[in-house]
Amino acid sequence: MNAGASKNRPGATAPAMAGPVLDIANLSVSVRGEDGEREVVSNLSLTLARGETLCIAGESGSGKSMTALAIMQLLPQPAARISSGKIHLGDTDLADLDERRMRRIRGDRIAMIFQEPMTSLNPVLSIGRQLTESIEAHTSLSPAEARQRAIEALKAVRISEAESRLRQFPHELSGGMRQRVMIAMALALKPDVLIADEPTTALDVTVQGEVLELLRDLQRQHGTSVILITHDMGVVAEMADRVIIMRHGRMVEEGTAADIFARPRADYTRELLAAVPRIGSGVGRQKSRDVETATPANVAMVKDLHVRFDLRGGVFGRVTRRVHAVEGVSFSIAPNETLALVGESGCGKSTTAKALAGLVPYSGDIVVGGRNLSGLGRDERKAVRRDVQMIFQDPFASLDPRMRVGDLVAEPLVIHGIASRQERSQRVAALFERVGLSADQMELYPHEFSGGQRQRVCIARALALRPKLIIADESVSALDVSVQARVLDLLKELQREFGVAYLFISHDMAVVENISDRVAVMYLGQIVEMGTRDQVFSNPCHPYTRRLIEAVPVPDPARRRSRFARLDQEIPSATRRIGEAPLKLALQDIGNGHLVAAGG
Amino acid sequence: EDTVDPNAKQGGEIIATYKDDVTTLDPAIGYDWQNWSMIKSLFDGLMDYEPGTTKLKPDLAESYEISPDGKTFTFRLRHGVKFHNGREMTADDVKYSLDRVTNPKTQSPGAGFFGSIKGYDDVAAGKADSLAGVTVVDPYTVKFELSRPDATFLHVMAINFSHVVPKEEVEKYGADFGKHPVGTGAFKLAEWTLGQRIVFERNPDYWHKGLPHLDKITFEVGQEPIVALLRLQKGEIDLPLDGIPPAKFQEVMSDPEQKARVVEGGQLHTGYITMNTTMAPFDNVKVRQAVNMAINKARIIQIINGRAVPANQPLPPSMPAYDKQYKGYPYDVAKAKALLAEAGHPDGFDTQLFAMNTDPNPRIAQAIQQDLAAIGIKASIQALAQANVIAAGGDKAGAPMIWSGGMGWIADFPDPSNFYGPILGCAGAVPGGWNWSWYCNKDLDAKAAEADSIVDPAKSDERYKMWSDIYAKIMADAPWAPVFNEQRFTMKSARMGGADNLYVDPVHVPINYDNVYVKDVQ
Amino acid sequence: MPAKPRAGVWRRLVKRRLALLGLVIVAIVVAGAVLAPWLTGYDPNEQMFDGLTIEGSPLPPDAKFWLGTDLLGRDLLTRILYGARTSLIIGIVANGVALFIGTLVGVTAGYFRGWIGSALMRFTDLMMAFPALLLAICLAAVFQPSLWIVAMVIALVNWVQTARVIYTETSSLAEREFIDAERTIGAGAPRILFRHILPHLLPTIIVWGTLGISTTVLLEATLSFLGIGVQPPTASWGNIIFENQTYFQAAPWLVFFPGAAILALALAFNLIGDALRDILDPTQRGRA
Amino acid sequence: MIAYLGRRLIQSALILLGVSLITFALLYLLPADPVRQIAGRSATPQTVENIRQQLGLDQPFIVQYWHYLTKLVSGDLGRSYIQRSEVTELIVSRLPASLLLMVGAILCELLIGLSMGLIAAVKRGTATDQSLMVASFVGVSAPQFVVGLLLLYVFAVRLSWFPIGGYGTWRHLVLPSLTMGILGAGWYARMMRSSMIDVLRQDYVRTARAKGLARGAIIFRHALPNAILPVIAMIGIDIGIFMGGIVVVESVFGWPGIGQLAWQAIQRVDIPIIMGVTLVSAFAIVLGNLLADIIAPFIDPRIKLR
Ligand SMILES: Nc1ncnc2c1ncn2[C@@H]1O[C@H](COP(=O)(O)OP(=O)(O)OP(=O)(O)O)[C@@H](O)[C@H]1O
Ligand SMILES: Nc1ncnc2c1ncn2[C@@H]1O[C@H](COP(=O)(O)OP(=O)(O)OP(=O)(O)O)[C@@H](O)[C@H]1O
Ligand SMILES: [Mg+2]
Ligand SMILES: [Mg+2]
Repeated sequence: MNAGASKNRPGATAPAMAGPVLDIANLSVSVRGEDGEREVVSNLSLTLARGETLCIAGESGSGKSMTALAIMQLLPQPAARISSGKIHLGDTDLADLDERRMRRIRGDRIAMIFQEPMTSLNPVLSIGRQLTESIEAHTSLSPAEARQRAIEALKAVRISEAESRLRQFPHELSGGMRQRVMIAMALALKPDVLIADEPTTALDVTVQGEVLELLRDLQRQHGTSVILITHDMGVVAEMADRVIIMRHGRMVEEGTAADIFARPRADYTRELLAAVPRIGSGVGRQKSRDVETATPANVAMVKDLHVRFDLRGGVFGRVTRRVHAVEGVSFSIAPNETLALVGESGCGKSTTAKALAGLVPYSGDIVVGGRNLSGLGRDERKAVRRDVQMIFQDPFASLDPRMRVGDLVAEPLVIHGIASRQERSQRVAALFERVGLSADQMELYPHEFSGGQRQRVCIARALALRPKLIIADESVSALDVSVQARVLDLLKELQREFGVAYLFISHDMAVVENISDRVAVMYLGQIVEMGTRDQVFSNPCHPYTRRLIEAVPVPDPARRRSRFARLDQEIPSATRRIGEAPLKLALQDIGNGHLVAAGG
Repeated sequence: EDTVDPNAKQGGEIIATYKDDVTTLDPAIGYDWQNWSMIKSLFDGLMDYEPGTTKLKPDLAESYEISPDGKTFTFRLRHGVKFHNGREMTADDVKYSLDRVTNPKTQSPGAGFFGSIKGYDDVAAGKADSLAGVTVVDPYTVKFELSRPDATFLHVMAINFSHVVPKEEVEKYGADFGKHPVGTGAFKLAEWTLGQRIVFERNPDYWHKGLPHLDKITFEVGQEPIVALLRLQKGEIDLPLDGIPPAKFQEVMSDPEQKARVVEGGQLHTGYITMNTTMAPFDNVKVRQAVNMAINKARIIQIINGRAVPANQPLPPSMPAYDKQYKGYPYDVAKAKALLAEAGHPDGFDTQLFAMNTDPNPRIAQAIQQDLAAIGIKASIQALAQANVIAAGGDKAGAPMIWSGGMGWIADFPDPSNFYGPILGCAGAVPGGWNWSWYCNKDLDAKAAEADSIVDPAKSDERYKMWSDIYAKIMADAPWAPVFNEQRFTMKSARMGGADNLYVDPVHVPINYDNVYVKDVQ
Repeated sequence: MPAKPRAGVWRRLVKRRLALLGLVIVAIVVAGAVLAPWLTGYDPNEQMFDGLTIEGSPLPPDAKFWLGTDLLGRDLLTRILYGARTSLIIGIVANGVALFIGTLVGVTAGYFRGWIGSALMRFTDLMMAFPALLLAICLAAVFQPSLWIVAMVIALVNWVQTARVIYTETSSLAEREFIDAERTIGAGAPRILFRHILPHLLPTIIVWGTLGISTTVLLEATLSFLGIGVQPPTASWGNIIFENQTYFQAAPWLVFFPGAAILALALAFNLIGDALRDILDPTQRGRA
Repeated sequence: MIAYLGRRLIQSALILLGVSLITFALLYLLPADPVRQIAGRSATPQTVENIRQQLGLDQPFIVQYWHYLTKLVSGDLGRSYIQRSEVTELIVSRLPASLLLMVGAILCELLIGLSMGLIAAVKRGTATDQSLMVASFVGVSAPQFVVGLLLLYVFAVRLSWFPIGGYGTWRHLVLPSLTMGILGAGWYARMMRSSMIDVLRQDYVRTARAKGLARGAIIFRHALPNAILPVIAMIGIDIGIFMGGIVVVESVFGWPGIGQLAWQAIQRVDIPIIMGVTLVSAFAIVLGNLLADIIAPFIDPRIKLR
């Protein structure tokens, strides 16, 4: 315990302690699939020193998780197995330990945190139960002592009212808190090694900062060695002592964090780093264009948009509560312009988009191409609909898995009765080429594509109708950085070419800075700040905006922060009792159309 | 005073089983196989039969007189007969019981039996509460005046519906009297757990000294016949009262030890096929005769393991007026075909045969179907729940042919007239009636009325002769094809004692509880 | 390249040992039903004189009557073969109708929320609250039973579960993002229902279809057992047992053979249905 | 919770109302005439008419139904046409037997089904798994009356382990419960298996393993409660299936429950009893579903009664 306590951080100094805690030599993991065995981790060797943080980064599917699971001996059975190699924890080789002895090591000497805090905790057991059971499994503490230890662990991860939390269930906690509980669980027994597999990917930026901060703190206190798996180079820069870059199951580069970022040796590493979006390096357009309020030239105008979801209750199923998902949002989008809508999870971004796309009932005005949607008949609305298309977050979920992609892309044309069959397939082929797919891929099904390719299919489909506005709801969030960069480029290109306007929804400030002309920051269903990209990023006026920007980890170890901005409280809920409408924020123009909510 | 079996031992308990739950023990209502003789053991009527026979004898009545015109019956009641509640039964109770059973509010299925009593129509129509024809002369004398001479009246005074009930208990329990029966009978009800068991206890104050022999009878209900038989074989029960299940019959009869415990007897039952005489082609007597000749009765009896005798007339052999000389229609396929051809159906025709859907009736119907097919009649079978068959039969255009099994006629009392009125007379040939062949012969109705006005017991042979003629005439018209008369096979445990005919009592169906006993009591 | 969806379902089905067993059984039953007249020399309804003992007991299996005779002296094998026709017809027709009603109700209620949907689902709940067999008995009593009526009665009783399952699935499908995506390109309800929702329901429908056949065959047998099934002398496996059930001790073959037939057919359809469920489940795709 | 219960109760009442209406209509349409059943074969047309009037069966459908409803509200199910006693009394006297049988059956199917499913899931892919699943298929595919007769023959007649029929001790209960339970056990085994396999794939099971918990703790504490949820929901539905199965099983074993009562009543068009039994069954089904829904949040705290 005192081993790492004295160590200085931050600092990329190599760990001083002799002898690695964990020593992996020539590890190979293979998976049995329909077409035989396939190596997903090949010949991987690494060491982990005491008190060190080792980051494993790399694109999706590169074998990061498999490595972690191999160390834990938790490879998915019976598909995957360690085909060769040794994993030494101290003197024991984990690779050929029997299950019973391994069980004693898991949790006690090596602990692991998983990516999804929502699903990694057992929904039907209380927090207390889940914490104490691992303590009881590995120590001879009495239930009362174990409970005490659990409370300490919760306090250590800075969970308030730790004692009463023991009685709560996972679903009663927010994502960030759940991940903190996971960390508490992992650290309660003070393991030598902590493996964290994408511990913050599922979290909002602000919460991500929290959790990373906490990991660092705890490591400082206990001297635990950490293997941190992530694909976010920002996180790597913030956290790593040493970095391993993986691709296709192989290590392509290893080095200290500073070295990797400053002097990447492998091409792939360079490529990876180049693709990482950075705040302040937005190379999109130099000047933010001036934006007027609603003009007939605007492709879309939203005025005082309200979307509320009724929650029913009571004996007669009357509406008792209401989710005020969108509360009086107004904005307009000019042709050829990109308006970004940012904000934390649940603030109403998607709902706004859906209202615009006609997927949820709303009140207020939506004017597309000069026509107010609410006054139109069915056929007219269908016609107007052509002008607004949408690209969803998850390309896989938004494509009917049972249709060929060619048919999917052609479908909008069919529905709107555009072009003959033959012209259609020509147009679809042209679209495919335009978005960087080959025409013969039209015959394939969505699951036969990679994530980036699928998103291209979605884009092609959205383009089929030549819309004036494309709503991109977290369209690149699910993609790997490199793929993400390529898709963003494609979007920009298409904008130049066709003059489409984008409503670009994202929670990633760095991406937003890259692509947007104007930015609207949403909080609890309302816009708290709106202005050109430069206005918002160089002069964030609303505290919430500021916090969002600050929370983004900077992919540069040299600019590592000693502390992340702390969130003072959980995001309040948009659900309210009937009759308790949320307070309406008034936006003030503080110059050049930079609107900021008063008070904040 | 009739005799009590001198070998009978007093005391002991037995267990008897039934499949169906007992519905009610109210004598004015109960009309089931199960409760018929149970009620007879709980209640008494003015008349009864000698145990095991069809011979009438006075019961609660000590004696009776019939006026020469046959329209007035005077009964002198036995003294000192007590209800189970301790009160003495008097002539008022007799009158009350008859007023009750005929009152429409009682909804008695047997009300119609009392149609010959003066004032019945008024009571039935709800115009009077009391039968004008029944008068209490003194506490021990009751006089009945009839609107017409009725030779069956003494039988009517023996059927359950005329059994005597105490007014105070009826009023106390109201509609639930059937669950709390209080009578004058040999047994009284000790326990009734719905759906499980009914327990009878010996009535120590029974007026007939020396009866009943048993201290207690437990009826367990809800027992499948096959289960009951298995239990009997294991010695768990004494009397499986639904009889030997067909599936087991062979096994039982081939084992001498078991066979020795089986009592066989006749039954006042006839199984027959009705043909709707108002529906073409059965409106043609030749077609009906052809059907009579087409049925292979021996084969059908074989199917039911020989548990019946072939029938050639409506009356069963054990019924007075059964005509032993009558030969009936022979089984003659060729002749039947010829008759059909004569009737204009050389190639037969399509029709329907209704039957109840419980074994063995669908099987018998199929055997009949095959026999009919042999002469070209293609009958499709409608095997339905009892209620639906009855509904079809009571509808003039409902059912061309019905196999009566399961709903067939078991006589209410051993008198030839009982096979006529509702099932062959004009009175039954009405919508909802039981004359399913819709056969209505006014001449025969008149003859029947004439026969039944011969009240004098001395002239009963003459009366029976008239009835035999009536049934012979009916057979000439052939509205029915009588198929068989079921034989009863009652199996009992080895400890059961008493004359065999008690176990196949023609009136106390299925057995006479009052007179049987067990041999293993000290 | 992974296999295209549904291409090769048959091949994958045949590869599974249990499913293959099921297919073989079904094939045997179908063949038996179709070829019945050529497979036996007897008429299913002929009550043979030498088919009973003198005492009227049925004959055990022997060289002449391979599976013995029934209580009327008919050849049991012949009746079972012909009975397969009835059981298959009931299984396929009743189940088909039930499946159709269930799918219709389920899809409509699941896709169109609002009062139509809730009215339909309330009605389904109501039907769920009916004790199924009791309802069947009542229905069978109202309509005089014939093969087709029995099939309809069974269908009327059996559509409910299908409706429930389809409803749940449709409503979750309707929430899927790709349906939203369809709406944004202007697709109308018919298109979404027929082009996008129904194809996704197909595996469920197929699986419920096969599983439902076994339920249906059993229900027909039960109705026949209670004496309200297909009318005699038409043979169905259920009424063969019904007619002979009391003889299960004295003549066990009368219950055993048709019972085994019902069990085998139901088992076969269950095995096929289960295998189909695995094969058609998209989440299972790509797994070993 | 209270509001939820209130709403569910109202819903249930409406469902029962619907059930009563449909059944009443069906019975009204029945070709068989109950009056003829009551009146018996010797009745004169006069008697028949009298009885029809007495029972109000000469009234139009709506009036009859209304009368029935108004009495129903005060808990009066009417009197049996044939038995003449209160339907309530008849049902109450037979309900315990049926409930007992149902409890026995549920125990059987849970005990057999869940353990089979659990073992199969844990031993997934092995020969044990396969044979258990084949066994469950056989259970699902076996007609109840055949199973009943077979059990009766083997265990009661041949081996004399259990009584042949009747009601009273626990030994009487075994075979009928088993007969009813085998069907459900097959379903549950299959459901439990797939549900368990699904749960064993979940992240939280991996977490539990990562904590180094023993196998038993993982299976019974972490996986089982999650896997059992769909099964609980099934029990509610099961009650409906039982209510049907009871008719068959009770008649095979001579069990004095409402199944036999219903069957006899149907044979004789004893409408008040048929109505009563249907309503009681529907009530049991509705109640079963309600209970299943109420129990669910205790097992899975995520579920909110709304
Ligand atoms: N249960 C499994 N069965 C078969 N193949 C698997 C299984 N799990 C993972 N794989 C394969 O193993 C390879 C490595 O996967 P792994 O999960 O380690 O990737 P990763 O680097 O963690 O990616 P991500 O960033 O998306 O989590 C991938 O090609 C994946 O398809
Ligand atoms: N159909 C619905 N019924 C009830 N509440 C809903 C519904 N859809 C969304 N909400 C609620 O509305 C609020 C806004 O949701 P929305 O999806 O717009 O958030 P978001 O900003 O897109 O978040 P994320 O980044 O997680 O996608 C949330 O509180 C959400 O729970
Ligand atoms: Mg991973
Ligand atoms: Mg969103």
